[in-house]
Amino acid sequence: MNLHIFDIFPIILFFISFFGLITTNNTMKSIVFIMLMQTAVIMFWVGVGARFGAQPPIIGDIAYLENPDAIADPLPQALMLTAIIIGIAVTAINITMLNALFRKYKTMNWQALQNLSSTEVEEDA
Amino acid sequence: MPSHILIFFVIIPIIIAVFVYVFAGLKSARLIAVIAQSAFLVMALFMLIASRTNEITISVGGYEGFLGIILRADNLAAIFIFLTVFIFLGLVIYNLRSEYNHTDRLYWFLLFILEGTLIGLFLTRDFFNIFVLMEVSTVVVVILLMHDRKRRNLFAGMTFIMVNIVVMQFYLFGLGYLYMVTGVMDMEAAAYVIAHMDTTELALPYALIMTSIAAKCSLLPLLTWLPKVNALTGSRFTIAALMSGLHIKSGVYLFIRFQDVFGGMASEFFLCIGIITAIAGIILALSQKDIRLLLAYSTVAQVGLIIAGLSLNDEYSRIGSVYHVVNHGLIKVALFLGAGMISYLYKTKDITKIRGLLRVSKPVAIANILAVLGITGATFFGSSISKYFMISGVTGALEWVFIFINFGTILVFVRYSAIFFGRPKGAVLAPDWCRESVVLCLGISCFALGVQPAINFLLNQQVELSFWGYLEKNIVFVISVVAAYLVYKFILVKRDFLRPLRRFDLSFKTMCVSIGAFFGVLLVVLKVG
Amino acid sequence: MTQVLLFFWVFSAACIVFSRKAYRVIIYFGVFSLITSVVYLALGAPDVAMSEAGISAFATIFFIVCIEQYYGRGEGLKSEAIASRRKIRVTFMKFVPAFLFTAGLFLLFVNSVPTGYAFTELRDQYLRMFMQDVGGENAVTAIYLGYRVYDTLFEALLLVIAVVAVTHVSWFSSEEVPDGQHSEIENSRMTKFTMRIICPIILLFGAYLIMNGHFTAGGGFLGGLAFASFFICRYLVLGIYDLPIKKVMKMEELVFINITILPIFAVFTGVVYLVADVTPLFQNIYLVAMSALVGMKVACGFFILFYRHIAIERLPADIDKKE
Amino acid sequence: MIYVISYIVMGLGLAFMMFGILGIFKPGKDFYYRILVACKIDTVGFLTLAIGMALRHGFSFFTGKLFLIVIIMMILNPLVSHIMASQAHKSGYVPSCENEDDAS
Repeated sequence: MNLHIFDIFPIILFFISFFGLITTNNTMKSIVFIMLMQTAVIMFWVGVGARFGAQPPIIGDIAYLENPDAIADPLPQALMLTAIIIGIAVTAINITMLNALFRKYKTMNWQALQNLSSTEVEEDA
Repeated sequence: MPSHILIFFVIIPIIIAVFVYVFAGLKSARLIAVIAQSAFLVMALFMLIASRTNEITISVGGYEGFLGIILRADNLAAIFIFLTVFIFLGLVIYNLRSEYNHTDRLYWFLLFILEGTLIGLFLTRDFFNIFVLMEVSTVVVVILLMHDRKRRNLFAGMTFIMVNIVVMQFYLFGLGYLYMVTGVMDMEAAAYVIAHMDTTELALPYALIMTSIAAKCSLLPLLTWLPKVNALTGSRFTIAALMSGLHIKSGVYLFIRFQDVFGGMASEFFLCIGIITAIAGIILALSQKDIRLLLAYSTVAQVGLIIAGLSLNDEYSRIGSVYHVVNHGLIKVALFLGAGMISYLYKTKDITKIRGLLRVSKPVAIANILAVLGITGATFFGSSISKYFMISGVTGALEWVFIFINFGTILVFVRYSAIFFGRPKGAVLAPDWCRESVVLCLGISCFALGVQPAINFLLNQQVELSFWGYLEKNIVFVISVVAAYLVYKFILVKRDFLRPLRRFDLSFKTMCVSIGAFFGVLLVVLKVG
Repeated sequence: MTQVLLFFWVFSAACIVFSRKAYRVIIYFGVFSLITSVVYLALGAPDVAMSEAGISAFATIFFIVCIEQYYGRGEGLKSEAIASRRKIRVTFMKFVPAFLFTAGLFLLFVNSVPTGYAFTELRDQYLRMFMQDVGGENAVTAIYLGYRVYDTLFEALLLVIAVVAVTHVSWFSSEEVPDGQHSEIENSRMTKFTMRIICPIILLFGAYLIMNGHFTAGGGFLGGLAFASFFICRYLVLGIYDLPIKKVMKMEELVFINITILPIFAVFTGVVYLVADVTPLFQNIYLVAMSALVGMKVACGFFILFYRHIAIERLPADIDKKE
Repeated sequence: MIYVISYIVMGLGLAFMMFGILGIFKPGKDFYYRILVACKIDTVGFLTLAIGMALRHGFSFFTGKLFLIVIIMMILNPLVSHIMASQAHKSGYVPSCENEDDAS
């Protein structure tokens, strides 16, 4: 076991939200938990970048020459900007779908939604 | 061929998409799109030829080293791109004469966007770029699946997209560890670093990444999402064909790439998983009545077979598996488009009610027969050769397992072939010549892939069939067909004992549990072995 | 210090997961994302921190709109409380296997974490090269708009598709709110007066972020969010509705085409790279133009997403029945 | 000298915040009371803290930014509290102490 302090908290959050995903009955909560999972992963990435130093990578020439090792890795940050935007876009789609489902079936329970929609499929066929 | 052309392989479909979207009022817009797509096919062919001698590489923006994103087209990527462009050309022509209104504009737009995304997925060698492209393709596929406003199944679509997001979080987490350990984002560089490294270090990133890729291939714990999505009410058969024929192949492609990067860790595990998935897929396919579900579960079985073949660590098996991906892609698209025509003609999707296709429409029936013969591995067809190579790498009991899986496939399609014979009940409609020709072309192309020059050309390797081995394989095939017919006639028709499996389905929570279980088991296997 | 913040971060997340009521989830979510962005800042990622802060505001709005239907605007709170109290004992036993499963996975995960052995060559290379290669002083923006602009292209594409998807998947097929439905929004005179002062400042802030994105934290995405919130404030507080959604969508597509074309000519063909040694002016023009395009794109996209949720998803169900 | 003053001012801000938080959790009070106290944390506490920071830092670009933030906070924070309280009033929330007054 060889854990950095920045690792352990994202891992805990990842599994807490995983626990939430496998226990909750509420669809909206599932969407929130997926967002939590994303945040955990993003935090992990940012932590990987900040392992050797946590100075923001916004530099002029002089600042870099003074102490290059204290600056955080810019690559994970740039990647995580993309990941955050992807996350919010997908969440918006999910929430819209859930809204439509709620309009139709008047429930947010996973099991009830599954039963209702499967009976509808049978009628269709 | 200049290497800058690789970027245009991604840009051209997007430009076509925007063109179709903007000029939707033009009547000839779709015709122009088809012509552009044909030209694009020629371009893909040129790239396939060019990639035979040396791989084409470009760093986007021309940055040195591994600073930018690197696109590479080797032979494997070129094969996949050619397959993609070919299948999309077929789909576009298939849709050419359907009615065209405001919402259909969106459909065409998304179709071409999906093409660009998939080509980008095959070209890129950057780990994070793969993540972005997989998310985009997932979202596009979801909208395409629920395109029909009136009859769509929102619940299944939502489950599909949410499971995919959860799985992608596993991928991103694994990528974080991979970046932490190797310090690069490029596949070739990562493979180089990994080759000089202790495997126990890599167990965690490998398990996380492979969990997501196994879910993308719809391997065992998650095998329900693909059929469920294919059988959505309100989704079109073209999209089902796309999902089964091509979208799932992107998962297989990534599987090949990542196994290369990691040097084939845990291949025994994936061999077992592949075989179990194949058997489970066959059993579930036998239990279905819906024509789409039957074909989709058959896809699950075939993908399991491909994954098993890729995990054998044998050169010939690998060639056979890659070739089987091409074969299966074409066959499945032909079968699904044929099934779409059939369900349009008969106005039903119940396979027990469709009879006498040979009397109704000759071209559709011929195309379907060609495709069925292709997927079962009949002599002279492409997939017989791919299956021959796949089996040539195994010996002993494992060979019998592969033969048994092929027997199961034959059993499924013996059941499916019942639709050709008998008399049609009730009125049927007249088919559309445009669609008929596409289906027929796809059926013939399944046959054409069995010709020796086609194999040598596609795989860029001089493969040789041993006459006696091939003969033996064909004798086994004939025996299996006879046995399958007997089993079907005397056991399956009499008693429908697979009926309880027909409603087999996993809820979202169960899927999450199975993702976790797959990850845990893989990690334990890696740590122990 | 960072460790303490991280501890509170996990604690607030645990509050989200273990709270029973859905509306509490949203309130805890706000707290959670606040702490998240502070931690990002502490870890040396100001761009990510600002994005998270902007994003969490929008996410909270989405969740509130969703849950508002669930509670029927005030009712249903009590019934849910009673139901949840009754269920506590039954569900507790159900949690035990799930908890054991998750704990097992967690232990397995923690046991096989690789020893933190990272190469920092790529980081050093980026920090050394980006001022000549791409320009600007912010390495994150340089990577986002220069080295990995190919990713940014697909990200913009995803946002376009998300807008299309939200419009397409929604229960309501119409894209515009029917006339007379905007009147629900009413605010006190004080609110309106203050927002009239604040709105231009928001606009100014957005412009600052876009223009200065390659020198300090910020950039196209955050500037776009600020622009979007300007239009949202106008719609929500002042009740001005002069941006028909169809026009915004068309504009978004146009901007997306520009986002595709600009890098093709600037980066894909290597123009920026070739010009790099000659003049940094071109680099700065490219960066600002790209930031502005991304900002416009994000502003359009988020305005539509927000507008769909706040105005259309909340309509009474019988206004536009499609099934 | 200026450092000592700045620390005293910042400590004062923290004290305001602490009292505010104690006030929020004071039992037996209704929503409007809590809104009032919460508003106090944001405005008074933050303001004092910001002034302390400005003093600590001296006159520079950073202080200008801080000044801008203080102005915006001064405008926005009371507004937010106002909106919350007025919406609570509009949606028909009746404070519990009013009922007690009626009873006595």
